[in-house]
Formats: sequence, C-alpha cells, structure tokens
Amino acid sequence: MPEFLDDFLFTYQTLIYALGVNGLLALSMYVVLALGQLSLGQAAFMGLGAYVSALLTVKLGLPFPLVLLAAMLAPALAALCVGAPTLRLSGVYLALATIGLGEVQRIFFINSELTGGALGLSGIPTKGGLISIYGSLALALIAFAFVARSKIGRAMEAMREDELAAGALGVDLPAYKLGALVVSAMLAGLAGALNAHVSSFISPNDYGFDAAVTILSFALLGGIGSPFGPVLGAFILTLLPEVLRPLADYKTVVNGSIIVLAVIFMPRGLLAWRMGRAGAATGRPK
Amino acid sequence: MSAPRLDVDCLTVRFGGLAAVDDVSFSVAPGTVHGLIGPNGAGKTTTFNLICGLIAPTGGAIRLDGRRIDALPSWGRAQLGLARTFQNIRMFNDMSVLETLMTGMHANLAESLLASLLRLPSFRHAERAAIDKAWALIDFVGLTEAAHRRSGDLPYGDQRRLEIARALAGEPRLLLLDEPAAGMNPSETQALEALLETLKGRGVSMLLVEHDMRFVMRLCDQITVLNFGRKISEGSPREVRADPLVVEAYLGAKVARSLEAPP
Amino acid sequence: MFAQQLVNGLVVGSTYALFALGFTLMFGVLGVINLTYGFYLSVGAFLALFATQHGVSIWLALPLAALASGCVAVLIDGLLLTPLRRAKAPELASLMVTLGATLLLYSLANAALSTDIRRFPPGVIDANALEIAGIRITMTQCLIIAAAGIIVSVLLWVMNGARIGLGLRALAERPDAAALMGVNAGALVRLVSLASGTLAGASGVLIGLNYNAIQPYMGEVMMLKGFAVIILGGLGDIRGALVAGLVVGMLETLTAGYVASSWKDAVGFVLLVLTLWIRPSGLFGRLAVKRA
Amino acid sequence: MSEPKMSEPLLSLRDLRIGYGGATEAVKGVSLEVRAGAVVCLIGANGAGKTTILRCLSGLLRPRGGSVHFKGRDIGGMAAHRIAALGLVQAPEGRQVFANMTIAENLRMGAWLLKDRAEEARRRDMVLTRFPRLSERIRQLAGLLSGGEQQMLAMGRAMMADPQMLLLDEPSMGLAPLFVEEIFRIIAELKAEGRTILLVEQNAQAALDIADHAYVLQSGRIELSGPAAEIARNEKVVAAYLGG
Amino acid sequence: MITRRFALAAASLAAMVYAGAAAAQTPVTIGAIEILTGPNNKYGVAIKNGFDLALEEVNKAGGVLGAPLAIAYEDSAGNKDQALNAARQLIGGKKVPLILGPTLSNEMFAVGPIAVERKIPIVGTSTTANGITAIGPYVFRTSLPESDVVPVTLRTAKEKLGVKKVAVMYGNDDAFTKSGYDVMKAAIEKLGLETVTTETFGGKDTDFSAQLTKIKSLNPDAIVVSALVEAGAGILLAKKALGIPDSVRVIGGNGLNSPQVPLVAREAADGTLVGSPWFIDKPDAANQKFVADYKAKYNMDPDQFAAQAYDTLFIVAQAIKDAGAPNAEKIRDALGKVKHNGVMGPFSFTPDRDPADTSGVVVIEMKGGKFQILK
Repeated sequence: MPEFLDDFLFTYQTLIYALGVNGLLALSMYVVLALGQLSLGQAAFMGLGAYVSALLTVKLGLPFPLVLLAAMLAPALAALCVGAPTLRLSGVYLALATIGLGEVQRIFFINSELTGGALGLSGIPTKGGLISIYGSLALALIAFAFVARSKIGRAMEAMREDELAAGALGVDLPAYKLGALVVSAMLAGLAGALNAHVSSFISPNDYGFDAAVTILSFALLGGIGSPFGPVLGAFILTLLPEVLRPLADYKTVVNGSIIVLAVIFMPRGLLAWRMGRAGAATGRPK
Repeated sequence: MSAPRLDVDCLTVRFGGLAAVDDVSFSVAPGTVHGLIGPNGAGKTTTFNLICGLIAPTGGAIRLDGRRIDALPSWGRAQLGLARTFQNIRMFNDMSVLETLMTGMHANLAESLLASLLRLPSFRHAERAAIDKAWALIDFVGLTEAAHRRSGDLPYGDQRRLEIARALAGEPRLLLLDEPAAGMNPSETQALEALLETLKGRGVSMLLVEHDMRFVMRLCDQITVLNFGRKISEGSPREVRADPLVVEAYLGAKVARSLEAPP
Repeated sequence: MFAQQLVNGLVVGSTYALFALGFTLMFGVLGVINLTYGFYLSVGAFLALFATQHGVSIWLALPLAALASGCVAVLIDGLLLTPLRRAKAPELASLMVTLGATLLLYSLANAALSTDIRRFPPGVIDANALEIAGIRITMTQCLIIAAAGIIVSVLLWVMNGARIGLGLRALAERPDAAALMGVNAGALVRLVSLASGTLAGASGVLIGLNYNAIQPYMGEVMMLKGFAVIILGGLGDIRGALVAGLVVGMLETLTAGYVASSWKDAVGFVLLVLTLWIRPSGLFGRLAVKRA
Repeated sequence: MSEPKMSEPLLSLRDLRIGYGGATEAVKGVSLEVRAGAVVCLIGANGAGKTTILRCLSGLLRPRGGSVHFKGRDIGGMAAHRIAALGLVQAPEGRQVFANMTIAENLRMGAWLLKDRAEEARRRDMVLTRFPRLSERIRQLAGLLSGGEQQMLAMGRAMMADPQMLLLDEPSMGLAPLFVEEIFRIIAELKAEGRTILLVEQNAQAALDIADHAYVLQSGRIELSGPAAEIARNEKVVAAYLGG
Repeated sequence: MITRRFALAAASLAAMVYAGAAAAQTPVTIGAIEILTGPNNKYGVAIKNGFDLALEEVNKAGGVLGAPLAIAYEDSAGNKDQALNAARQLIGGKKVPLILGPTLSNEMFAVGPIAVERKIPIVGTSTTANGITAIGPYVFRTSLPESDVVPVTLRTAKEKLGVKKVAVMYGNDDAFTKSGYDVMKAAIEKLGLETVTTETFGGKDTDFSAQLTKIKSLNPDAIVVSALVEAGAGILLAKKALGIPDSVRVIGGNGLNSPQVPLVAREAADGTLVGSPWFIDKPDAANQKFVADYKAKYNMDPDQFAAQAYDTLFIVAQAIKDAGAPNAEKIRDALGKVKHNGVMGPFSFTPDRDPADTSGVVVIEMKGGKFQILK
C-alpha cells in the first residue's frame, strides 16, 4: 500500500468505521420509525450486542461469525421482553419503556463483575473491519430497499399513516411491531459487535441515553421516506463533529443549530423523497 | 335459505353497568345487503365496532361463514374476509391510489419475506398480478385518471370511492360500510348507490350502517333497527318503514310518509 | 434511621415531583415532549445564583429567577415550536427540534459559564438542620416539600376549577374548536410555557439550594428521572406526577438504605417497565379510547 | 328581487381566494353577502370549498386574496379568537365538542369571552331550555353523548356566545332522520328570533326550505345565487343536489 | 562602563539572534488530546494551562533541538470516539512524534492501543487507573497511580488518627472512581481495617442522604470516598447536614484533591484527608514560582492536574533534547531515562513507564478552605 494511502486510512480509520457502524444504527432506528413506533433503546441493544460479542470473543474465543450471530440474538430477546407489553400503546410508551431498558442494562453492566463494571472491557481483539462493516451496511440497505417495495413495506407505511385502517386490512399489528423491534434490535446488536471489535475497548457509558438520542437524530435528520435517508443522516452527523473540530467550543453549538434549522425548514428530513411501494413497474397492464 | 354469511347471536356489551348493545341477534345472507339503522346512540356504531373487532363483547357470538370470530383481533377478522370502510375516511395520505389498493390486498397476497428479499420469480409474479388487479379496481371505481396521484390529495368523493375499492381489494366475504353516504350530496349519493348496486350484482355481501333512508331503503334486502341497544324491528325495507315502533323511535312520521311515496 | 430515611425519601421525591410538574404540564397541554425543559431549571438556578451574589435576598431572587426562566421558555417555544405547530409538522419533528436546541443551549451555556459547580453564597438561607426526635431536616428541604404540595394543589385547582384551566383543557383537546370559542391559543400556549418554565426555574433554585451543585448541565441530569416520573404518573397528569415523584424518591432511598445503593438508580426504571406491563396508562392516567 | 334596504350587509366576501400550501386554490374567488337577520345557505358538492370558506371566515385559514368584511371591518387573516370576539361564531363540521369535558364545561367554554357570570347563567338556562336533552345529562362527559346530542351541544355551545352571526357547518351530517328534523326545527326557531345564520348543508332540500337566500358553490366558484325558493326550483339544482 | 554596556548589547543581540533562529526554525510539534469542550472540560483546560505555562518557559529558554516546541491540541470532548479520531489525526495527519494525554483513563484505554500500534509514545498526565501502562510499551504516565497514593493516605489515617472501622463510598459508573475504589479496598484489607459497609453512587448524583444515613447508623471512624469533585463535595455537604460528627473524617482519593472541593463544600470540607504528590502550598521555590506564574497568567489557582501537566512538559522537552531528533522511537528511549526535579518533586520512570518516585506523596488535610500537611 502506498504510504499516503496508508496514512490516510490510518488517520481516518475510526471515522470510516464509525460512518459504517452509525449507518447500521440509523437503519436499525429506521425499521421502527418506518411503522410509526419510536424506540430509544437502540443504544441499549447496541451495548448488549457489544458486550455479548466481546465476552464471547475474549472469554470463550468463539469464531467471529458465531459471535456476531449471538450479538444479534441477545438484543432480539431483550426486544421481545420490552416490546411485548407496550404493543397496545402509542409510540411514546415504547420509547419510554426502552429508555427504562437502557438504564437498567447500564446499571447492570456497571454492577456486574463479569462485564468489568465501569472500567469496561478492554483488549478486545480486532476482528472484522472495513469489509464486514460496509458489507453489513450494504446488505441491510438492499434488504430494506427490497422489503420497502413489497407487501411488507406497504403494510409498514400503512401502519405509520393509520394503524386502525391498516389493521382493518388484515395487517397483524402486534406481529409487525414486534417484528420490527426485533429486527431493529438485531441490527443494533450487530453494529455494537462490529464496533466493539474495531475499537478494542467498550464501557457501559458508551451506550447511555445520549447515544440513543444521537441514533434517533440520524434517522430524523435524514428522513424516513426511504432507508437511504437515515444513512445519509448518520453520515452527516458523524462527519459534523470532525469537520467542525476547528470550532472547538462552538462545535456543539453549530451541530445543534444544524439540527434545529434542518427540522424547521425540512421537517420531513433532508432526504424527503418517498420510495415507491410496489415491487414492479406500476404501469397499466398491456 | 343458505347458511348465513354473518351471524350475530345474542351480542351484548356493557360499559360499566350500562348495556350499550343488549342481546342483539341478526344475520346477513350471502350476496345480500343488510342495513343496520337506528337513532343516534342506539348502539349501531358499537355493534359495528364489535363486528370489526375494535371492541370485545361481554357476551354472545359472532360467526363468519359459521366460524366464531368474536375472540379474534380486527386484523384476524380481516384476514378471514371481513373488510370495512370508515365513517371519517382514513386514507394512507402519502401513498398513490395504486399503492393504496395494493395495500388493500395485504391479507391474500402471497409474498414471503424471503421471496421479497431475494426478488424470487414468485414475488415478481405476485406483485405483477397485484398491480394488474389494482388497475382493474381503479377502472371499476372510476379513478383511472388519478391512479398515480397521492391519495391524500384526492377530493372527498374520490377518497370515499378509493376507500371502498381498498376494502374490496382483499376480495372480502363481507363488506362493512360505516355511513358511506355521510357528507355526500344527493348526486354523489346516487353515484355511490350505483357503485354499491354493481357490487351487489357481483355477489358481494354487505352490512350497511347509514342514515340516508332513501339510500338504505333502495339498497338493502333486509334491515335491522336498533334502539337503546336492543333490536326493535327487523325485516324488508317495506316492513320496517311500516313498523310503528320504527316510525316513532327513528323515522318520524314525515320521513316515513316521504319514503312510502314512490320517488 | 428508618424515620430519617423516610424523610430523605420525601425530600428526594419532592424534588422529582417539582421537576416533573412543569414537564408534565407542558406535555399535557402542548402535546410535545420538550427536551429543552431541563435547561430552564439550569437557567433558574444560575439567575438566582447571580442575583444572590449581588446581594439580592433569596426570597426575591427565587421568584424573579423563576419568572425569568419562564420567559426563556416562552421565547424558545415561540422560536422553535410555534412555527412547527403552525406548519402542523409531525410530532417527532418537535421532539427533534427540541433535541437540537438542547445541544445548542447547553453548549452555549457551557462556553459562557464553564462547568465548574457553584453554590449560593454563604448565608442566603439558614443552612442548619433542624433536629426533631433525631430526624434532621433543613429549611430548604422543608421548603421543597411544601413547594411540591402547594404547586400541585394550585395546578389542580387551576386545571379543574378555574376558567383558564377549562380553556387549557379545551386547547389541549381540540385547538381549532377552542379558537372558535374565542380562546386565544397563542396566548395560552405562551402562558403554559411561562408557567412550566417558571416551575422549572423555581425547582432549579430550590434544588440548587438543597444540593449546592449548580452547573449548566444540572437540568439535563434530571431529565431521565423526569421521564420515568411523568410516565409513571401518567403523561400530562399533575396529581400523578406528584405521587410518582414521591414513590420513586422513596423507593430509591429505601433501596439504598436497606438493599444496595448500586441498584438505587435502577428502581425507578424497573418500576416504569413494570407499570407498563401492568397498568400502561400510569398510576392515574386514563387511556384515551380510540374511536373509529 | 330588488333589495328594499340599502343597509350594509353584516358579512360580505369579495373575490375571496383560499389555498393550502403550494396546492391549487380550493376557493377561487367567491363573493357573497349575508344581511342581518337573514338565513343564507351555501350548498355544493363535497370538495367544492364550503367548509374551507367557513374555516377562513372564522380565522382558521388565511385568505390568499380578496376580502372578508364583518360589521364593516376587514377580518381577512384576523386571528380566530378575535373574530369570535366580534360576534361571528361557528359550530364546526363534525361537532368538535370537547369530549373529555362535561356538558356544563362545554357550555362554559362557549361563553369563554364573557366575563359576566350572571349573564352566563342566564344564557345557559336559555340554551338548556332549548335543548332539554342536554340539561338531563349536564354532568356527563360530552364524549359519551350520541351524535345527535353532540350536535345539539355544539350548537348550544355556539349559542352561549350570543353571536351576532352563526356559522353552521353541516349540522345534520351523520344524524338520524328524527334528529335531522329536530336540528332544522331549532334552526327555524333561531331564524324566527331574528338571528343571522350562514348555513352549509348537504341536505340541500331542508336547507333551501329554511333559507332566505342561497348560493351554489362548485369547484371553488359560485355557480348560482338567488332567493332560496328560486334556487330550489332551478332545474340544474334539482338534478344535481335535490335528487330527481 | 562602555564594555559593560557593549557586552549587554552584544548579549541581548545574541539572544535575539538565537531566539530569531529558533523562531525561524520549523517548530517541533507534539500532540495533545484533552477534554477542551463539554461537561468535563475543566480537567482538560487545567491540563492545557499547565502545558502552555511550561511551554512558554521551555521556548523562552531556547526551545528544543534549536527550534521552538509547539503543541497541537485536539479536543476529545470526553468522548472515546473523538479521542480516537484526534489521536489518528495527530499520528497519521500531523505526524507528531509524541502525544500528551488523553485526559481520562477511559480514553487512554481506547487511544493507547493505536499509539502502540504506530509506535508513538503517549504520555498520560492525569490517567491514574490501574493497567494504563500495561496497554503497551509506548504508554507512559507521569501521574502517580492511585495504588501508590491511597495506601499512604490510609496508613497515615490509621497511624495518626487511630482509624479502625471505615465505611466506603464510591462512584460506580466511572472508570476513575471505580479503579480508585479497587485500590482502596485492597489497601483497607492490607492494613487490617474493618469495612462496615460499602455504598455506591452515580457520578451525576446529587443526593447522598440515603447512603450517609445508613453509614451514620453504623458509626464508622472514617468514611473512605472515591469520587470526582462534584459528587465528593455533595457527600461532604450531606454528611454535615445529616449531623455525622466532624470526628468522622472523610478520606478521599485523587478526585477530592481539588481546590474546587472547598469552593463548593466550604466548611463542610474541613477535615477531609487526601494523599497527594503535590499541593498548592508546598513550600519549595519551584512550586512557589509555578503557583505565582499560574495565578498571574490565568487569574486562578492551579490544581494538581495543572501541576502534573506543567512538570510533564519539562520531562517531555528534556526527552526530545536527549533524543537529539524528533523521532518517536528515540524519544521513547530517552523518556525512560529522564530525571527531572519539578514542582511535584523528583521524577523518573520505572521500567514499566510509571512514575518511580513516591517520596513526594504527602497526606494533606483541609482546614479553613486550604489544604495543609496533616500534623
């Protein structure tokens, strides 16, 4: 590898990884928002994925693909537990229940000997990297784009617009809500696992409420008309702090202003384009 | 007489101590239009919601083609072939007319998650068939020009048609119509009536809650009249409008007379 | 020790309730989860701090700082949320805009004030604890408990008895119909912002007096607990906010005193999740029946 | 049809145009007037713009062009609460009662702008005499009322403001025949008391029976206007709105 | 007279030329990652102040390798990812031969491995957690780890105050306070003290009444506290409010060793014991000069973070001079051999790159808002 490229990759490695991981997190948020639910547990799901994967790698030395699988299943289980009771309720309640999950989980990580408490887990071996992160992101994007243009995508949008009417058409509301939450938890868990294995160190406070809010803002800034919006939002919000580095103290001020202005002037997100919902050309039959 | 499509048997629901629907029974024969009328507050909307599955009954049974459905949630009933429209139109505003109709086919569109992820031929065929069917429905309800428009932007009358078409898209066994003519003027009502007549001609069974008596009397084969949560009369339009109980509680002498005069 | 722990719990619970009251009021009438709410608490604490540092009596500084926080709340609501309300933007957009504003406001405050913790000048209030039958309680703590009780009574009276409360409930339920009755929606929205901002400011001063830890992020720290409390009490429910605040405060204290302090912070959230399982509308909340 | 008096109309619209967002105009230049003491009805198909006009008159929508004068004052774009304060009060489409409040509280809301308690009590008695069904259930939540009762409450609520002019948007919509009769009987009573009413109705027959003057709205424009009795005989109106 | 004036002129000319030459040279730039924004920026700012003050002196004395020394600051905002980005920026982009910081132990656990990977020495000035230097052979620290300080404090308390029974409180959601606690626990066991209870709290908590009420009922001789300033001050205040007698001392870790504590806790802070490699009233001349200069420049008192940073910059400058070239590998080797006598006392590195000398540690007690040596 030529030296300048090597230097470039080294300098921006964390950023390049973070873009991909945050893109995945934004997609995990998108699945839930796309059917009109709101979860603030994405950070918790991510943390669970990160811890489970790190422990399995460090303590048991399991092979990476198996570790990733486990890192997706554990948050899926947590999503089932926290999602089921709130299915009957409006989105706000799921949001708050997931905040609860996040806090309880954080306190568990802090108090447990196994997870190293507040000191976190360090020395997680580097595994995966560019290919696994961006491969997952691309796969997830394609999958979401395909699903959006199918019966499932239509049912999800129908639920977001009018849950009652969607139910009257035979859309199994609890199954869809729970399914979306579980898929979203799996994606967040995957993102957490991938991230843990490129950053070598994780600690409970990385997955708190602030992180949850940041993940939400990825999706909202980008817009949820298509799965591409949230990824765009994630890229912008990940790059901003780095681009604005010279502003030092006023970095967060500018960051905040951008969010405020974007919402006021583009309430449907930066990428307001709504993806078509049919899986084939909708022209008149010949 | 053939087995009933919908059979409502001793249906009762209480809110607190109050019986909003009290021991109501009626049935809808296949291919017929059944009217459910009564004064405001008589329990029509509650009965309607009980049949759709938005409220759980306190007692009694509801059967669709002989199968108990009263324990199912609304989507479960929809999957078995119960479709409905809403009194206040509920559109999927951002969807095009065509997409709305494809959404209406949800319950009997065979697409697995795997097939849509992999874009298998089975998925493509299902989608193409759905689109073709949607076009046929669009033409049928006369929304051809609006097929690609955002459904939230359509005028009221068109939204009403689209809502009915959306309900029909699932090829329901029974169509529940909640005051479809509300907010329509006589000419629009006539157009709606024509549409429903055509459906009836195609053998679609319907249960209709409506206040426009001319509309109800012309369209319905059988009518059930509720008052204070109880059934007070049942029969053909002619029988019902002649029933003094109905005249007293609901129609009023003037309307009853005007209905008897041939239009 | 048990009696003392009960008093501790009462004080902590009252601070939670104080904080949650304005928060739940804002949600109840304006229908928005306003994340900038915590900031008004910091504003109140700092304004009172500066005033007392310039020799103003705390009894004057408290109401003035609280009112000024209310004005800041009105200003921010007018700048950020009113345009969204007018454009009938989706509810998540409002959440998002307050999120952005939170980032902006706290970082500005941090740049201007630094994050050093500060406390009121000595002697602004009698800091000595009263000791009654072995139970110690300070003047500020009595003030906090009394304030929580009084504010709840006043709010309940306003919302259920007073004419203005009637207008607020009407506005919350059907803004258009309320406007047709001659309700000046803009003015009432400002009034609610003012009231909840003032409540936040006042609780900021009291919390600042009690814990002596005034710093720009102090309001942000309260937000998570605030969420738990307003959900437990039922969103928008004033009586519920008081009871839930007290319950959470009491349980936390007893957990720390008799179980394990490391699980103290989890109690509120475990309770939250349990509540959602058993009684999703909160302790007092009624779930609105969806009508077809 | 010469107008004997040259007095100013109570309400007059000149070339009113209204549109939402960037979309095409829903109301494309409507002029109409309502004189004090008259009942004027506005009929037309769904989507013709009737409700849009009423919402604009009440200040819930801003006009894009043209003018609205009430009692000689330009009220185009004025805030809703100020228009209500001038005495132009609407009972909106779909009733819009405050479901989580009792009937008594709903009525109090109607008198929101009134400071005089004694007067409020007097008006309440008046309203309750007119709508005895409401007085039976005065402590009940409005959300538990039937549709017809809610409509009565909506009208009673509007009457609590003792309006100089009443805007009624689809008062008979979704009501059982007996209730429809009762609502129109009440409108007739109000007319007999000399109240000024602008009535928007689907039930064109009943509306034309009661009104002095009528306007027919189609696609955002006035197609026809004149004394109600004449309009009721117009062939096109009979065909399109009265049902052959 | 003339000669003297001439000599003076010549000397000053020479100085100017020399300084000019140094200025004209491309400066030797080292990197620093500190928390300069966000809620924890007071630590980063104090450290930066310490560096800048020392940097002025180093450059006034001719800089290093004939060129001025410069520091490229990067902000981590206390965020692990931003700290990583900053480190990569400094190593890959600015090609610095050495990095100072980062501020928090947590950040060091993330940043340390990549410095090791690129063989760039990284010197923590405030990272006191266990296991920092075990990250790899390029990770140094100049701050005494808690494990060197806390046992001294506890032993002194036992010997001078007769402490036998202690209650322990620590912030369990923060790596710094948690590792402080681990050290305390070990030291308490080693000294044979009895622990009556161990209580935890969150770093952002403001209410400690429940824990302290429980502690009060158990009558310990002292309360051992591992906390940062905010929580520490809150504990002192609550202890007084709950009427725990002044004879029950609070024995703190490094977090309580801050001039902020008495600012907030005021008289409630009196009697607090901490161990420290440095305190503001240390009488030696170097320290007096440092404190005076710092006050003159920043208009506030320095804290131990500033002092450690101040010393560290001299140590690093010395190592660069000794290395003879701004080369990471050479600087690392030179660092291991530096001997420096600064405001903290004599300093050198152990083979494990930790501070070797703990003789500077004194146990100090708060009296009337100021720390003084425990008699």
